[in-house]
Amino acid sequence: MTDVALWSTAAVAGPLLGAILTLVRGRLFTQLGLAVAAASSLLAGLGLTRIVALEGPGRHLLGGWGAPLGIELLADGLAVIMLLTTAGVGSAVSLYATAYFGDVDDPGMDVAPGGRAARFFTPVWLLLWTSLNGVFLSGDLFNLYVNLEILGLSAAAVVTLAVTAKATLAGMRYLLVSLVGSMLFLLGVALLYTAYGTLSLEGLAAAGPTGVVPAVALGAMTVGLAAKTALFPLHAWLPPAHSAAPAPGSALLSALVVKASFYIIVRLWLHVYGVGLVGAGEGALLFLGALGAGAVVWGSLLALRQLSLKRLIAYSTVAQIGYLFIMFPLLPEVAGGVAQEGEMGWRVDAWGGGIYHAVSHAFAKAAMFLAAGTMTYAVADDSLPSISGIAHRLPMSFLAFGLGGLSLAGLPPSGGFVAKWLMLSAALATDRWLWAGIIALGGLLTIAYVLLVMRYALEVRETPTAFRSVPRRMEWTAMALALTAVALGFRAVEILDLLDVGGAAPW
Amino acid sequence: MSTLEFVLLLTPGLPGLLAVTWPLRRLRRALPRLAALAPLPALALALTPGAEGTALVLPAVFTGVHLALDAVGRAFLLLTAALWTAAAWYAERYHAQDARREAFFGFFLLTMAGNLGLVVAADILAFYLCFATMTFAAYGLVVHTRTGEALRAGRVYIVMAIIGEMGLLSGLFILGVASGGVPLFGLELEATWLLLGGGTEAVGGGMGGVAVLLLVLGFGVKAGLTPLHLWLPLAHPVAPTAASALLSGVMIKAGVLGWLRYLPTESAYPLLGTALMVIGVGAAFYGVVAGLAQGDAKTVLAYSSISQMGYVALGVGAILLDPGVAVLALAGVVFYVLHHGMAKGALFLSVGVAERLGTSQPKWSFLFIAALPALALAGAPFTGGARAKAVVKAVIEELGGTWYAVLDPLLLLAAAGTTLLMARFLVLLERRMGGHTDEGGALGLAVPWLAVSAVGLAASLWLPLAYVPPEALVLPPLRVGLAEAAGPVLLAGALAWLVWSAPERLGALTRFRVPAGDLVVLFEWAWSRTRRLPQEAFLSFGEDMVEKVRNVQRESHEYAAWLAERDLYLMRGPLLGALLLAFTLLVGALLL
Amino acid sequence: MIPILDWALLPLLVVLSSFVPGIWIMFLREDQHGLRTGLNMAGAIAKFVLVILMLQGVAMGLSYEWRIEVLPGIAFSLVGDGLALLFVTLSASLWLVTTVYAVGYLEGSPHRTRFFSFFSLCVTATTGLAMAGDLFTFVIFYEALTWATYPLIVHRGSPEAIRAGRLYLIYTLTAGTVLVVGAVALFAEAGTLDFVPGGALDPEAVAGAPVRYLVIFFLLLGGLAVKAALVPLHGWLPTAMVAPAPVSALLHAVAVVKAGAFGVVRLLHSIFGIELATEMGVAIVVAMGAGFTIIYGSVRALNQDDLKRRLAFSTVSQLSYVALGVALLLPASHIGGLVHLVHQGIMKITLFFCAGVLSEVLGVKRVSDMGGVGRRLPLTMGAFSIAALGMVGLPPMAGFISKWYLGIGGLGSDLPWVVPVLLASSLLNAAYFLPIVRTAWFDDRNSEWKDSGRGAFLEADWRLVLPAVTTALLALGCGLLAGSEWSPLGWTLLLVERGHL
Amino acid sequence: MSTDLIYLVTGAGVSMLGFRGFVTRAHLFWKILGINLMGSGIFLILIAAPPRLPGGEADPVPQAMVLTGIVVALSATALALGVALRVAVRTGRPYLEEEAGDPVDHPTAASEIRREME
Repeated sequence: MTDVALWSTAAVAGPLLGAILTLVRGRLFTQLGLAVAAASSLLAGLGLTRIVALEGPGRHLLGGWGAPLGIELLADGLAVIMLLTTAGVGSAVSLYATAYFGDVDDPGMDVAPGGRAARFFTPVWLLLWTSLNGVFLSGDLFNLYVNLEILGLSAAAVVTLAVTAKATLAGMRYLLVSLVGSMLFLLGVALLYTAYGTLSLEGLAAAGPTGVVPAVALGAMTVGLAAKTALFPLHAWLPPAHSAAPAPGSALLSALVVKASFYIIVRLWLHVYGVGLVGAGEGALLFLGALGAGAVVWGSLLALRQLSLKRLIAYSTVAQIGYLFIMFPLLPEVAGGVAQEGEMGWRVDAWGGGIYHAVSHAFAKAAMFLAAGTMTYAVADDSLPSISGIAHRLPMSFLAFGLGGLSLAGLPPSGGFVAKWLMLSAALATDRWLWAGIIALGGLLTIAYVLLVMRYALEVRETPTAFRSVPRRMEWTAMALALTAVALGFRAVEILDLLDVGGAAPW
Repeated sequence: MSTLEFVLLLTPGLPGLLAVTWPLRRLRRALPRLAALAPLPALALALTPGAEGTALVLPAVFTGVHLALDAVGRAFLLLTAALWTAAAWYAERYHAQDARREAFFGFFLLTMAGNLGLVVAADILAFYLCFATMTFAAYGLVVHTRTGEALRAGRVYIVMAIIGEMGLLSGLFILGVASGGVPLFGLELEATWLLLGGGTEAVGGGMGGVAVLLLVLGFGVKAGLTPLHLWLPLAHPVAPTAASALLSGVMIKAGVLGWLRYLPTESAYPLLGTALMVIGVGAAFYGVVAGLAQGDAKTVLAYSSISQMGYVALGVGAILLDPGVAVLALAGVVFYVLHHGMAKGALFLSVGVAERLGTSQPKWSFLFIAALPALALAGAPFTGGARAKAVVKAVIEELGGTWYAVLDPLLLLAAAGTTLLMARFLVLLERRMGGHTDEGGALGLAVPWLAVSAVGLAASLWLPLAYVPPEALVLPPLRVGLAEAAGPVLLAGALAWLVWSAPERLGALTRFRVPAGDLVVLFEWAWSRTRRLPQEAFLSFGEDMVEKVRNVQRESHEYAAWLAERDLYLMRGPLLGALLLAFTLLVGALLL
Repeated sequence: MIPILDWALLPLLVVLSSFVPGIWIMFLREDQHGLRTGLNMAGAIAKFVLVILMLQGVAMGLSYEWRIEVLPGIAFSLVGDGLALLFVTLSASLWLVTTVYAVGYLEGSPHRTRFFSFFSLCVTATTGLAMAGDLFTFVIFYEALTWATYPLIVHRGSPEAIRAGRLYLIYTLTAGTVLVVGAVALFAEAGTLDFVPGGALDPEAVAGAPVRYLVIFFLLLGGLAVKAALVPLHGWLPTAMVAPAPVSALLHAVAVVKAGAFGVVRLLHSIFGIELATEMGVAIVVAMGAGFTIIYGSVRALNQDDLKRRLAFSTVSQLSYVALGVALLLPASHIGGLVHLVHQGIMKITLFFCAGVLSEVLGVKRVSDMGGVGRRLPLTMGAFSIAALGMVGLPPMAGFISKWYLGIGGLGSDLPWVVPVLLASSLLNAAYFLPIVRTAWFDDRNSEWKDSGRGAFLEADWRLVLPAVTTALLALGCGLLAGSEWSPLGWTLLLVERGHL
Repeated sequence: MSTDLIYLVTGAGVSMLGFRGFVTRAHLFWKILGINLMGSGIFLILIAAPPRLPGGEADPVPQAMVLTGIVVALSATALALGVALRVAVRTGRPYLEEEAGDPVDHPTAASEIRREME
C-alpha cells in the first residue's frame, strides 16, 4: 500500500469509522469516535500534503479497481488544502461540541429538549466529515455525486437536530434545495457521460469538453452546485438553516459544507473544462461574478438588518460566498477579450485569492459561529440586545469573534486580507476597476455588520441579562480558529505554492 | 574657557538659571534678594576694559548659539546691566509687601536673561531667541497687578508682540533662505544682504527690500516705532514701576539693537530709509502731542519714549538711506539710546518713589532731583541729552542738502515739545506725591533711583567712554551744544507761558485728552465686531461629512429593509425553480 | 555582541516587546494589577532600550532588516533605518511616559485589563508601521492600528464614546480600504512596494502611464489623509477626543494621526520620491491641502471651549506641517516636516496629559473654567505652558525649530504662500493657546473644582504630573538643545547628510 | 437508435414533470415525490444515452451508477419524508411556511438602529 493509498483511504475511512463508533452509547465512544475521525483526518491531510508538496499530485484506486467502475481518489494541491482546512476546522468544532452538548451520558438527555441534538450530533457530523473528505478526494464525477448527496443529507440532518419548528422547517427547505441541486448535478453527470463515456475528472479534462451538451451539462451542474453553495439569488434557504442549527453545526455548515460544493464548481470550471470551453465564454464567468457581486451587496445589507446574532452571521456567509464567485471573472489573463490560444492560463492571483478566501473564511466563520454560540449559550438568547455587554464577560469569545470578523472583512493581518489582496491584484493588474471597487465595498460592508455586533457586545447596559457560565473549552476552540485565520495572513507563499501543485493550468 | 568667556556665558546664564529654579520652593523665596546679583556678570563684563572680542560658541544649544561682545554690544550691555541691577534692587524693596512677588521675580529674571542675552547674542537666531524670551516673559511683568487695565494692556502688548515676532520671523526666513539656513552673524550677514540683491533697488526690487522692511517693522514693534507703538502707552504705565523703567529704559532698546545689528549697513535702501526717517520725525512730534494730552505721569513718560524713539528711527533711517553716514549715525543712535535709557529709567523710578513719599518727607528736593533727568531728556545744556542730540544733528548735517534744511528746525521744535512734555510730567508727578504713611517705603527705593539718576545725569561724561566711536566720529565738545541746547528749553518756556497766560482762549487745549494707546481703541472696537466672522465663513468644512455618513447609513438600512422583503420571495418554490432553470440555460448559453 | 542574537531581529523584537505584553495582559484577571502594570512597564522599558540600541547602531551606520515573504514578491519586512527610527524613537519614549500616566489615570476604573492590552497593541502597531520596510507591511500595521485603537476610543462605553468609535471606524476603515486598493494597484503597476529613500518608482515607467500613477497616488494619499486628518477628512478626530486622556494623548501624538502623517512622508519620500512627485504635480496638491488644513484647523480651534476639542483641532492644524514639509522640494522643508513629526508629538502629548490632569484632579474640562488653575497645579500648567508656547512656535521651544526649517523650505521652494500660512497659523495658534495660558495663571478661580487632592509629594498623583513635566522638558530640550547630535533635529540632519532625504 | 430516443425523451419528460411538481406543489409530499421523479428521469437518460462499447454491448457503468443512484435516492427520500413528517407534526401542516401563507417577517435591527441614531 502506497502512502497515497494509506492516507487517502484513512481520510475517508477514519471519520466513517468514528461515526460508526459513536453510534454506541456513552461518552467514551462519542469521544473515541471524534478522536479517531480527527486524528485520521489530520494525519491524512498532513501526510497527503507532504506527498503532494514533494512528489506532486497523488492517485489511488480504491480496492485496485480502475475506472470506470472503481473509485478513484485523487489528491492535488487544492484537494489537500481543502482537506487540511476541513481537518482543522472539524477538529476544533469537535472539541467545542464535546463541551457544548454537555454530558451525553446523562440519562435525562433523551427526553430533554436539546437531548436529541446532543445524542445524534456526533454521528451525523462524522458522517458529514466522511463525505467532505470524500468530495475533496474524489477523482470522478459519480463519486462526487454520491459524496455530495451524503453531504447534503447529513448537513440537512444537522439542521434538523434542533427540535424547534423553525429548525425543522429550515432543515426541510435545505434538504429540498439540496436534493434538487443534486439532481441538477446528476443531470450534468449523465449528459457528460453520454457525450464522453467517462466520468474521470482527468479523463474528461483530457477530452477537452466543448459543444452544446457539455455546456448545458456544466450549466446544470453549476447551478445545482450554486444552489447548494447558496449563491445569490439561490441563497434563501441558508440563513434560516444555518442559524437554526446548533452552534457547532452552524459553524460546520457555513465553514465547510458550502465550500464542498464550491470546490466542485472550481474543479469543474478550472480543471475539467479549463480554458478550452470556459475561456471562450467569458460571459459565463462574468455572470458568475455578477451573482457573486450581488451576493456581497445583498448579503451584507441584510446582515446589517438582522437582530439575531446567528442570522447575521448566516447572511454574512451569503455575502462571503459572493466573494468566492467574484474570483471567476478575474480569472482570464486579459480584460475584455479572449487571450491568444495556447498561452492562456488562469491568473494565479485570482484563483489563489479565491481559494485563499475559501480557506480563511472557513476558519474565520467557524470561529465567529462558535464564539456566537458561546455567547448565546451564556445568555440563552440569540438576539443582539441580549448579548449587550458580553464583551466584558466573555472577553475571549468576543475577541475570537472580532478576529474572525477582522479576517472576514479582509483587514490585515489576516488570511482574509491576503485573499482580498490577491483578488484585488488580479482585478487591478487587468484593469478591472469595477470588480476592485466591489471587492473593496464588500470589505466595508462586512466591517459594518461585524461592527454592529461589536457595538452590542461592548455596550454597557444597566440591567444585566442572566448569565450562564461557559466551559473554557468553548472559548479556546473559537479563539484557536480565529487565530488560525489571522495567522494565515503571515505566510501565504507556501500555501500558494501548494495550490500550484496540479495547479490552475488544465491537467 | 577663559574667565571672560565664562562671564559672557553667565551674562544671560545666571539670570536664566535663577529663573528656571522657580519651581524649587526654597530658592523661589530667595529670588527677590538674588535678583540684583543676576546682572552683575553682565555689568562686570561691560566694565572690563578690553572685553570686546570675547566670543563663545555653543554648538549644541538651540541652532548653535554664538555669543560675542563687540563695541556696540558693550555699550548696550552697560546700559542694560546697569539698569537691570538698579531695577532689581528697586523692585526688591518696591515689592517687599507684595503677595505675588515670587511670580514677579520669576518673570523678572527670565526677562532679564532674555534682555542681557540678546545683547551678547552674535547670531541672528540666538538674538531672536533671547528677544522672544524677553518679550514673552515681560508679559508677566505687564500684567503683574492683574487688574482689568493691566490685563487689557497685557493683551495689547502680547498681540503686538506676536505681530512683531511674525514680521521678524518672516524677515529671518528670507535671510535664512539666502544663507542656506545657517545662523547668521558678522560678515556672513552682510554677505547675505548683498546676496539678497539689495543694492540701490527700491522696495519690491528684490527680496532684500522685503526683508529689510520686515525687520524694520518686526523690531519696530518693540522699539515703539509709530504706528506700531500701540502697546507702549498701555503697558508701561500699568506695569510695576521697576518694570516700567526697564520696559522704557532698556527693553525697547532691544528693538533698536536689532535694527543696528541686523539691518544692512553696506547696501542702501533709500525708499525705506526715507520712510523711516519721516516716520521718526513724525513720531517725535506725535509722541509729544499725544503725551501732552495724557493725565497720568507714567503714560506721559511712555509717550515721551515714543517721541524719543522717533529720533532713533531717524538715525537708523539715515543708515538705510546712505551707508556713507552709517558710522556717524551708529554713534548717534548708540549715544541716544544710552542717554535715553538711563534718563527714562530714572524718571520712571521716580514715579514709584513719589507714590511712596511720606507726608513729612522733603517734597521739593525730591522734585528737584526728579527734574534733572527730565531736563537731560529735554536736551538741556551740559546733559547727555544735549550731546546725543548734537550727534544726531551731525548726522543730518552729513546727509546735507534738503535733509538738513528741513530737519534742523523741526528737531528744534521737537526738542521744545519734549521740554513741554517733561514739564507736564513733573506737574503730574507732583500730583502723585505724598499721602503715604510708611516713611521707610520711599527711602528704600531712593538708593537705586538716585544711582540711576546720577548715572543718567553724568551721561554727558561717560557716554564717549561707553562707546568708543571710530576715528570718523568727531564728538562735538560739551560747550558747543550750549546755545543750541538752550534754545528748545526757552522755546518751550515761551509756549507754556502762552498757554498759561491765556486760559480763556487756550484752556481747552489743556483739557484735551487722548486715550492711552490711542489707535488701540479703534482696533479693539473693530476686533469685537469681526472676531466671529472667519468662523462663520469657515464653519465646519468637511465636518458635515459626519452627518452625510450617518445619512448614508440610514439610507442603507432602508435599502436593506426593501431587500429583506425581496429576500423572503426568494424562498418561494416557483421563483426558485424558475431561477434554477433560467440560470442553467443561461450559463449553458453563455458558455457557447 | 552576543553571537546568538541575530541583530537583524532587532526590529522584530522592538515590535514584539509591546505585542507580547499586550497579548499576555489580555488574559489577565481584572484584579491582577501588579502583574499587569509590571508587564506594561517591562514592555515599555524593553522597547525603549531596544530602540536605543538600534539608534546607536544606525548612528554608527548599520541598518537592520527582518523580512519574511508573505506573497510572491511581497514581503512582510521590518526595517530599522534612519527615517523609521525617527518615528520609532518617538513612539517608544512617549509610550514609556504614557504608560506611567495611564496607570495613574485609570486607577480604580473598570476594564483596565482590556485597556492596557489594547494600549500595548496600539503601540505595537505604531512601531511596526514606523519600521515597515514596504507598503504591504505598512498597510498591515496601518489597519491593525485602527483595530487596536477602537477599543480604546470606546473604552468608557458611553453612547457618546460608542458613537465616536463608530465614526472613527467609518472614516479610518474606508480610508484603509482605499489605501489597500491603492497599494495593490501600485504593486500591479510597478511590481514593487518597497520603500526606497528618494523614491522607489522608475520615472520612465511613471511617464509611460501618468494617469494611472496619478490615480494610484491619490488612492494612497486618500487612504493616508484620513488618519493624517487632512481637511476635509478630519471629521473623526475632534469627536474621538471622548476617549480617556492617555488615549487622546497617544492618538494625537504618537499613534493614529502620526501614522497618517508618517504615511504621507513615506508616500512622498520613499515611494514616489519628492522629485517625481513634484514633476507629476501631486506634491503641490499635497502642500496646498496641508496649507489649507493648517489654517482651517487653527481657525476652528479658536472657538472651542472644550479644552480637548481645542487641542484636537490644533492637532488637525499642526499635523499638516509634516505633510507640508515633506511635500516641498527643498531639503530644509523636509527637515522641518520630519522634525515636526517628533516635536508635535512631544508637545501635543504634554498638552493632552495636562488636559487629563485638569479633568481628573479638578474636574475642569473647559477653557472658560480654567481660571487660576495654575496656582493649584503649577507644575502641570507649567508643562502646559511650555508645550503651548512651543506649539505657537516660540523659541527656544521645539516648535520653533520646525517652523524655522519649514519657513526656509517654503520660501526657497518658490512657494511663497507657505510663509504667510505658517505665520497666520502661528498667529492663530497664539490666539487659541495663549488665552488658555493666561487664564490659568493670571485669572482668578472661576469655577467649582472637584479637587481630588494633592499627591504624596507633588500637586497631584505623581504618575499624572511627572509624565507631563517630563514631556514638557523634552519639548523644551528638543528646541534648546536642537544643535546637539541626539536631538530630533540632529538626527534629521544626519539623515540628510547620509542622503536619506 | 429510436429506442434510445424514446428513453431520452421520456427521461427528460419525467424529469421535467418531477421538477414541475417540486416547483409548483406546496405540499411537502408532492415536492419529495417530484424530486424522486426527477431522479428517475435522469436515470432513464443515463441508461439510454451513453455511447455503446465496441461490439454494440451495453455499457455496464451507467447501470452501476443507476443502481447506486437508486440507493442514494431511497435514503434521501426516507430522510426527506421523515423530516416532512416532523414538519407536519411541529407546525400542524405539511407545508413550508412561505408557501403556507403570508411570509413571516423576521425581527430586524432596523428599528433598534433607528432609535439609536436619533
